[in-house]
Amino acid sequence: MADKYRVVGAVRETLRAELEHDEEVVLYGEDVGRAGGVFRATEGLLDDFPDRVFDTPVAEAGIVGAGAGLAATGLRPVAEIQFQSFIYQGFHQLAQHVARMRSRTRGTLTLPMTIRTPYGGGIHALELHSESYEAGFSHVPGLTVVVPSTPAETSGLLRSAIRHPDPVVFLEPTRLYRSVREEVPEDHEIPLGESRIAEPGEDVTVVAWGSMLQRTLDVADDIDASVEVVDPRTIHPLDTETITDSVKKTGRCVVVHEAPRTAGMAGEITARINEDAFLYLEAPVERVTGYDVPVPFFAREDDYVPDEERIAEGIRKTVEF
Amino acid sequence: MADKYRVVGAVRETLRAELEHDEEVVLYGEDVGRAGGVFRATEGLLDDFPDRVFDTPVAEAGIVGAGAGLAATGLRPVAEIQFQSFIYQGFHQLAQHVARMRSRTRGTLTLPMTIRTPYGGGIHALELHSESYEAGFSHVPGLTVVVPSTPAETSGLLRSAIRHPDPVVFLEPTRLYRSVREEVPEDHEIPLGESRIAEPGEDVTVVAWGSMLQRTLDVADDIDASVEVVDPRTIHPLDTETITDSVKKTGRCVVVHEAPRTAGMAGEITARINEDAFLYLEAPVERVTGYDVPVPFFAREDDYVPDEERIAEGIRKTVEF
Amino acid sequence: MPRETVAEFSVESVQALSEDGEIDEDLAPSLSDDQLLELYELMKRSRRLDERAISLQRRGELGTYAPAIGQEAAQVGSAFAMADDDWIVPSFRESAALLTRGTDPHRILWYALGMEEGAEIPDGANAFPPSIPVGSQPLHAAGIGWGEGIQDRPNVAVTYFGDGATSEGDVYEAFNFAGVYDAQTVFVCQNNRYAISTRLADQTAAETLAQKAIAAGIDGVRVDGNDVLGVYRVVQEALKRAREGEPMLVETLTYRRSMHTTSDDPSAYRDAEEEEEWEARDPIVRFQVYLEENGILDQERKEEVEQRVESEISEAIERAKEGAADVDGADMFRYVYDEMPPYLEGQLQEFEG
Amino acid sequence: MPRETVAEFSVESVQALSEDGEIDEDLAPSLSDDQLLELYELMKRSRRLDERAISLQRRGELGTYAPAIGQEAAQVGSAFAMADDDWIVPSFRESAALLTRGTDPHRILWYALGMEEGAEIPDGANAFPPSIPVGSQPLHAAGIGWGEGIQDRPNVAVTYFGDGATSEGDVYEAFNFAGVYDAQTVFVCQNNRYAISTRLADQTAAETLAQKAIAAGIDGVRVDGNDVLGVYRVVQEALKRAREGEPMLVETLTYRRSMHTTSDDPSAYRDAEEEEEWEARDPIVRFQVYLEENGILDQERKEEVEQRVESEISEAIERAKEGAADVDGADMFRYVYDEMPPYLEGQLQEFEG
Ligand SMILES: Cc1ncc(C[n+]2csc(CCOP(=O)(O)OP(=O)(O)O)c2C)c(N)n1
Ligand SMILES: Cc1ncc(C[n+]2csc(CCOP(=O)(O)OP(=O)(O)O)c2C)c(N)n1
Ligand SMILES: [Mg+2]
Ligand SMILES: [Mg+2]
Repeated sequence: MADKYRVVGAVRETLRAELEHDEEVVLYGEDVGRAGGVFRATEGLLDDFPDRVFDTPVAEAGIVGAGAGLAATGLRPVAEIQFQSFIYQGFHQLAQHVARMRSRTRGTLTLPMTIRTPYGGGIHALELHSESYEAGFSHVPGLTVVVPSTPAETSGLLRSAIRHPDPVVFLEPTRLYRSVREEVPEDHEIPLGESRIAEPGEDVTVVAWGSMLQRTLDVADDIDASVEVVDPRTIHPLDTETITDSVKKTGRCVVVHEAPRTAGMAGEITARINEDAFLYLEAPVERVTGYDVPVPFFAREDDYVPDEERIAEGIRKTVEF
Repeated sequence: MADKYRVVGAVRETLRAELEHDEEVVLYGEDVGRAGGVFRATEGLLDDFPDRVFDTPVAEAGIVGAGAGLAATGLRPVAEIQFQSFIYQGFHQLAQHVARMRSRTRGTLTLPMTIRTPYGGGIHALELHSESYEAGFSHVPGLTVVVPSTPAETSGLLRSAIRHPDPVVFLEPTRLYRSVREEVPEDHEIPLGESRIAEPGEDVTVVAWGSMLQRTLDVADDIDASVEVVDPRTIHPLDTETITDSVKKTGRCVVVHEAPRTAGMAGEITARINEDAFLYLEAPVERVTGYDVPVPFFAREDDYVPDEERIAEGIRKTVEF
Repeated sequence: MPRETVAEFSVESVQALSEDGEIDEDLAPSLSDDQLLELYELMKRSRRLDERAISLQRRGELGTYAPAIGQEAAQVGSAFAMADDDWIVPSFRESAALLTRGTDPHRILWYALGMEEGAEIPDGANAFPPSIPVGSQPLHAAGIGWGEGIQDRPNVAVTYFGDGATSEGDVYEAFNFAGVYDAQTVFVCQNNRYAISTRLADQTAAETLAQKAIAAGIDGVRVDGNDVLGVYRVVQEALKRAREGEPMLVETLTYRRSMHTTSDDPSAYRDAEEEEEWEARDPIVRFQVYLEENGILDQERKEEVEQRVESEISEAIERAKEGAADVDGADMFRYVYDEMPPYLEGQLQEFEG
Repeated sequence: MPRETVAEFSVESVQALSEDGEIDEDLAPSLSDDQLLELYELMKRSRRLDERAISLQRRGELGTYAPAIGQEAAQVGSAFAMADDDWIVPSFRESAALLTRGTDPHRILWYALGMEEGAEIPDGANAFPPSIPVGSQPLHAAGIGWGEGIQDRPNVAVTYFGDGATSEGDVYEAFNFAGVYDAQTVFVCQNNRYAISTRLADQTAAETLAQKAIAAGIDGVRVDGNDVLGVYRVVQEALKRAREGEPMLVETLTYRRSMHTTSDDPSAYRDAEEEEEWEARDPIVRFQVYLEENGILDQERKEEVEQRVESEISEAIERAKEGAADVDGADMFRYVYDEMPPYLEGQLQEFEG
């Protein structure tokens, strides 16, 4: 599949390839079968793999919890939760079991499962369809939390997630599903736990992921400063070094995310920089994030999500400090 | 009740006083009635208020969700969740409804309810009886998260929580339930959203709450440095100013908590200090926290929870930086 | 007692108005002609609101909208049976029920315009806003019905949810709480055969949804959900019992005639034949036949209703658009807490600056 | 069809061995004398382990422990019916079931000593570790039973949970998933009448717990949980059906004779009279009477069993204590992920440094 896909196509073709590659892979979730997913990310897969693609009842604790059972029998379950906020219905299964089955049993029972879900704002959807809780998931030891940002990255990371020996929460930025097409290499794996430099630069490091990454790159192109953009890709466990190495070079850092600021990942990244690169810091780490309010209904959503202006402002403030 | 109580007694007597003070207060939760709570924090209350104290089925989503209904009818529900991790069973009700009913309805439907729960380690209890997820709750805008640290503080904060017009998650440090008695003033309210200086000092600020506070105070007594100890009391929304004012004075800060480090409140506090007191910082903010592992079963629990030695080490490191 | 039966249960199904508009005299509710016409007009109003909303959405003037088309009898019939101070705890598809409870249609449109203004609870109204998380709101209704009982008030909470929702653990917990606390709650399940694309057979192995009540030791009954009089009758009875502390589940068997929401394309998962079958069973048509055949509705009256409905909805659309022009982003900071904490105040300044 | 019955259900209750030890020939399972004696010894072993564990805890040599005293028949009878490769998915009170499945008793003690070593899954065993969150594990069993079916293997998942657990939405979701996917799962509910202090009447308005299956369209049956032969018989049938893709709920009606856990004092919420009543109905006594009256168990054999059990448990205690001495705190870092991430490696160094 060196073909061109949008993110949603990259998801679909990677799922298809993994279903082909490994007959232990099973796909399940609400409306993933006959309807092909509410975003069409699983379109056609039930037809092609009728015994390994399942529509489920509307029950997210069930989806997460049953996944633990499926995984224990030797399958590699890939669940879809229709929107990120509805993982909350199964948060207990995730935190009490999925995240810690390995540690609880000293490695004698492991759960290689992937939970895919659209996350973040941007498509003017209904209430609770636009949340970003990556920090909350990252605060649960044992979970691996991944956020891709382009079609090729989506494919490479999703493949690695499915093949990963431990449970992965795979957050697909809704806003990106139907944005640009790009070439998606076949059978490509991107190792989990490794950040990438999305754009090299000298003056300031900006850490951004998911749908905030492209915005950041756009701003970086236009702004009057040399910006190094780091895409963590795996939010947890976070590859600290790539970030701190960059900050050691630039001396300045901005972290961008959609999630509310308080207890968000920007705080964590600030703290890690503070710990590992304190003496290199020439300005406070700036957080450009969602505000500490519930994501408003969509008429006010654009006021909530960081836009180019806020990102640029954050960069400017940091560079000029 | 200017009497002396342990924390568990302070909880009980404050609940009793509030049941007396306001007939809209109702108490409910698993085993809070006939058994008087697994920690005896509600002992005798069913006898005294037979129409307003309820044993519930074992169903935490039910407890949280039904609480929203109770509150809407004009009652002031005070729920007990038997251990903090079991709030996870109702996390969706908390995040999707309780936290945001006010904002969703532009203030036309509000939910004055309190969810009390023992949290943190220290009593060698079973798996999942020792977690600390205050950061995860604080990352949900609309929730107020409170952690008391002494009997008198418990009483004053719990009273304010019950009288508060918005939902409060009230985390009672399990380790403290049966520690020292102290005088608990009657009908005392401690405003939510205000930190306190638990001990004034000059060289370094240490922020600590819950059961980590006393440990920190003990270390502060012994250590060869003048330590200012700040107890945030309300973890969210956090009173940043008291902390940053202190750091502006001392130039150094250590944050102590039991929760895992990544995406914990210490990161958030570090970021706020970085934002508001960057130029005053003479050393990196140090995080003395639980490790990024599931709280182990109790044979290894003491290896997990920060002890005096680790706190002292953190302070020393920061002072000597 | 080597092997003995220790408990027996059955589920009844009720229909007052047959598919071709014949009334069963024993089950006919006692409603005046004016009330019958009111039911009719409410269903028409809801239908028209939905139709207009869909076309607004198609023109890009509205966000995602979940129509109640085909479910008007289930919603209007049940909501019409409620007393003024009873609580309504809706899901996201309850335009017909909300209109019946007196919600201004422009508010429903505000909600679909992504405005919290559309989720405001009018002063004095006993209502919850629409609930997006499937199956989450019945617990609120269980809590309300329990709380009303604690306070010795007669109000009942009526909550709406779908067939898909019955798979969520919360719904079962709600039934169970209601059973334990004798909650003054009526659970109205609209079994419209689909949860987005998922058919009932993939949702549960249970033959009926009414039988889900048995798990909680409360009563469940099924009613033809396209029969507005049957629904009214059954819910009226359920309300009476709920007021006495006997919660009840009412399964209304109906059909979602339209798309799940305007983001959905049902042709991906069901065929036109099925849809046509249900067009013939439309609840408004059935009731209209009854009204006409019994001389309650004539051509003149029909036109009058249609005109009134049309102008009401048009006005509502105007009003909704006007309100939408005033949306102030800064509001998102104003209603998070009773008092805005200093930290948030700082963010508001950041936002405004 | 103005008002008609559309579905009917009933719950049966089974008892093979009456309270005074009389067997019902039709229901007696076909077990050899050796197997009957094995059942007996397993129950005795579990009882003794529990007793010793409680006294160890009282001396401060063990952490919180949840005894199965009074529930041995429910656990041993059900686990004994399982095939070797069937899965056990326990709650936290399943010492008797685990011993029946061959778990070494010192592992159960390790678990109560707060050691993850006690939650290890032995190589090749189809088992989940104890589950502390009430009602959470039946979903795992539904997933296993579904997964075994997907892979065309005959193995069944048997999961244990209590009466209190049935109030958790997860348990209902598990039934419902099992029904939808024809999961090879048997749900064993031990209705021991209490959830800590909470009596069944405060837990649910349902008359039986078996009827909770009806909500999911799967079958439920009740069995006298103090009758080891009845339990065996009923679960054997359930397993057979589950192997064919018919999941089933079995309610075993029993009594928690001891404290909830060693942290609990039941005198706060129930009276001695009730406890005495159930002492008389002890499942081991009942079975022993049967074995003795049928010449299967004599005094000599009884003493032999008691001695063997005693020495096994004593050895297990020794072994558990030895293992406990070796606990290495650094292990907490080693099993979080397959590969330790650099950040965590740093924390391990911090810990060790
Ligand atoms: C907890 C949760 N999970 C998933 C969704 C996505 N979703 C929205 S509506 C729907 C189907 C609901 O079906 P049903 O309960 O039958 O109601 P209907 O739409 O037919 O009125 C789903 C899965 C959601 N909103 N909330
Ligand atoms: C989700 C959850 N909520 C609460 C608890 C605390 N708790 C432990 S056991 C128990 C009662 C369980 O009762 P039951 O299911 O009848 O099992 P039994 O203890 O009688 O075996 C409770 C409430 C828990 N462990 N998990
Ligand atoms: Mg439906
Ligand atoms: Mg029990």
